[in-house]
Amino acid sequence: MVRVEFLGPIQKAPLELEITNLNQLATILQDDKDMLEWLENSAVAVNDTIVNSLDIEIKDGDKVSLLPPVCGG
Amino acid sequence: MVRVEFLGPIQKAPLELEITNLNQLATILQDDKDMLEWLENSAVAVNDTIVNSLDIEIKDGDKVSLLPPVCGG
Amino acid sequence: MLKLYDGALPVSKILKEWYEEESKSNYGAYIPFVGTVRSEDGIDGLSFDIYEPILESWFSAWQDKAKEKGAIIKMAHSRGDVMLHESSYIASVFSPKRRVALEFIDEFVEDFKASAPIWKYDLKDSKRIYALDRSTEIKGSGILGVNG
Amino acid sequence: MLKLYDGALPVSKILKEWYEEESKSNYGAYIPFVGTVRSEDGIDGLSFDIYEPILESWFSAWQDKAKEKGAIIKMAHSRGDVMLHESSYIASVFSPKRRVALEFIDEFVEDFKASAPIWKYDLKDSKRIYALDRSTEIKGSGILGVNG
Repeated sequence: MVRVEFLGPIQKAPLELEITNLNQLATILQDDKDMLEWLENSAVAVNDTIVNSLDIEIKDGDKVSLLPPVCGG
Repeated sequence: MVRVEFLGPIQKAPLELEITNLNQLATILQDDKDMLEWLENSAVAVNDTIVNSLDIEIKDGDKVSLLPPVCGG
Repeated sequence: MLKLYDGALPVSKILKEWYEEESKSNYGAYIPFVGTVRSEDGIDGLSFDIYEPILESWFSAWQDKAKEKGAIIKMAHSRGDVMLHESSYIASVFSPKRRVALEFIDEFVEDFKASAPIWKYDLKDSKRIYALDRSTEIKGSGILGVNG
Repeated sequence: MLKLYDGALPVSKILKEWYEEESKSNYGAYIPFVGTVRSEDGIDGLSFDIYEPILESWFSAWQDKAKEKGAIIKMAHSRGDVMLHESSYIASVFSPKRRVALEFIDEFVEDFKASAPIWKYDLKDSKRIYALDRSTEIKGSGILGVNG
């Protein structure tokens, strides 16, 4: 299972999914209308490292995080 | 009389001179060999305002200051 | 050194501690940047969420960059609510040389604004409202979207 | 606010006082630059001469520039001897906005180095040696010289 977490202001409970890559995750999340805007403006981290492409394999036990726009300070 | 002060590391006592412009001051100071290097690297202030030219009239009671290279901080 | 606080930062205490910690380290320049909550748009304060694992790796990468220049950085940030005129953020650089310190604090603070995983909310009328319009998308955002 | 001290600056006390003085002024950014005496070339410390009338008019012109941007500056500097690892200089900017503060502290500190009428001496073997090689000619220097 892969755990998917939604950080900061995204009000969505974590998911546990059987996926092997980020393209599968994109397809699943795009089915949730409330997520469409967040998908456009959020960054993605795999095991706490930001990734810049969907061509990344995901394996059992991995953690994927969605990071919406930030504003520290 | 015009008072001429030598600031910071220039070890020279103040002068009281009868001059009416900075060209006269340059001529007088260039006669002092110990001053030649300071004249090349010092800025000049008339009544505490830095000037960029010798074409400045000086009148009785004015103060002229020589400011050698600075390093605050 | 990265330290998170619940609520407002004790600014003077932090600035003093950092100064004293490095007092014998032979740094010639110490530049703290202190961020304070301004009164604007009728807010009562701000509130912050932080995702610590990525904040720590981001900070660690900057500490490595500082080290290459013979410098170090220290940072403090608030979690939760920080009210008007209280401070939520301090970033500091210590460096042997003035130019390195002046350039580093600028680059660090700007990248902090663009990349650090911290989310800001306005506190207004007893609500906590995500400050989307003042927020910045992290580089690489949008890859899961339909246009990604 | 420009204040001169005999000997080393009480840094933490100054940073605290300035922060508290402006705590209700609604500035979002406070950036102090602290300059500390480094151990190098076998010196025991530094010593400073200051010509106050021109320092004050120079500082006043910068305060006016700050005001145009909605900011203020505060500065403290030492007169006389400051030993190793003690601090001799603090310049601070307070501004509503981060970018203004980051740019202003850089410009201010650089012009301070190039223009402020302060002379630095190394303290070494009980002598006070003018630091000519690290000093900068004020703009317009040399007009009284034979090449002027």
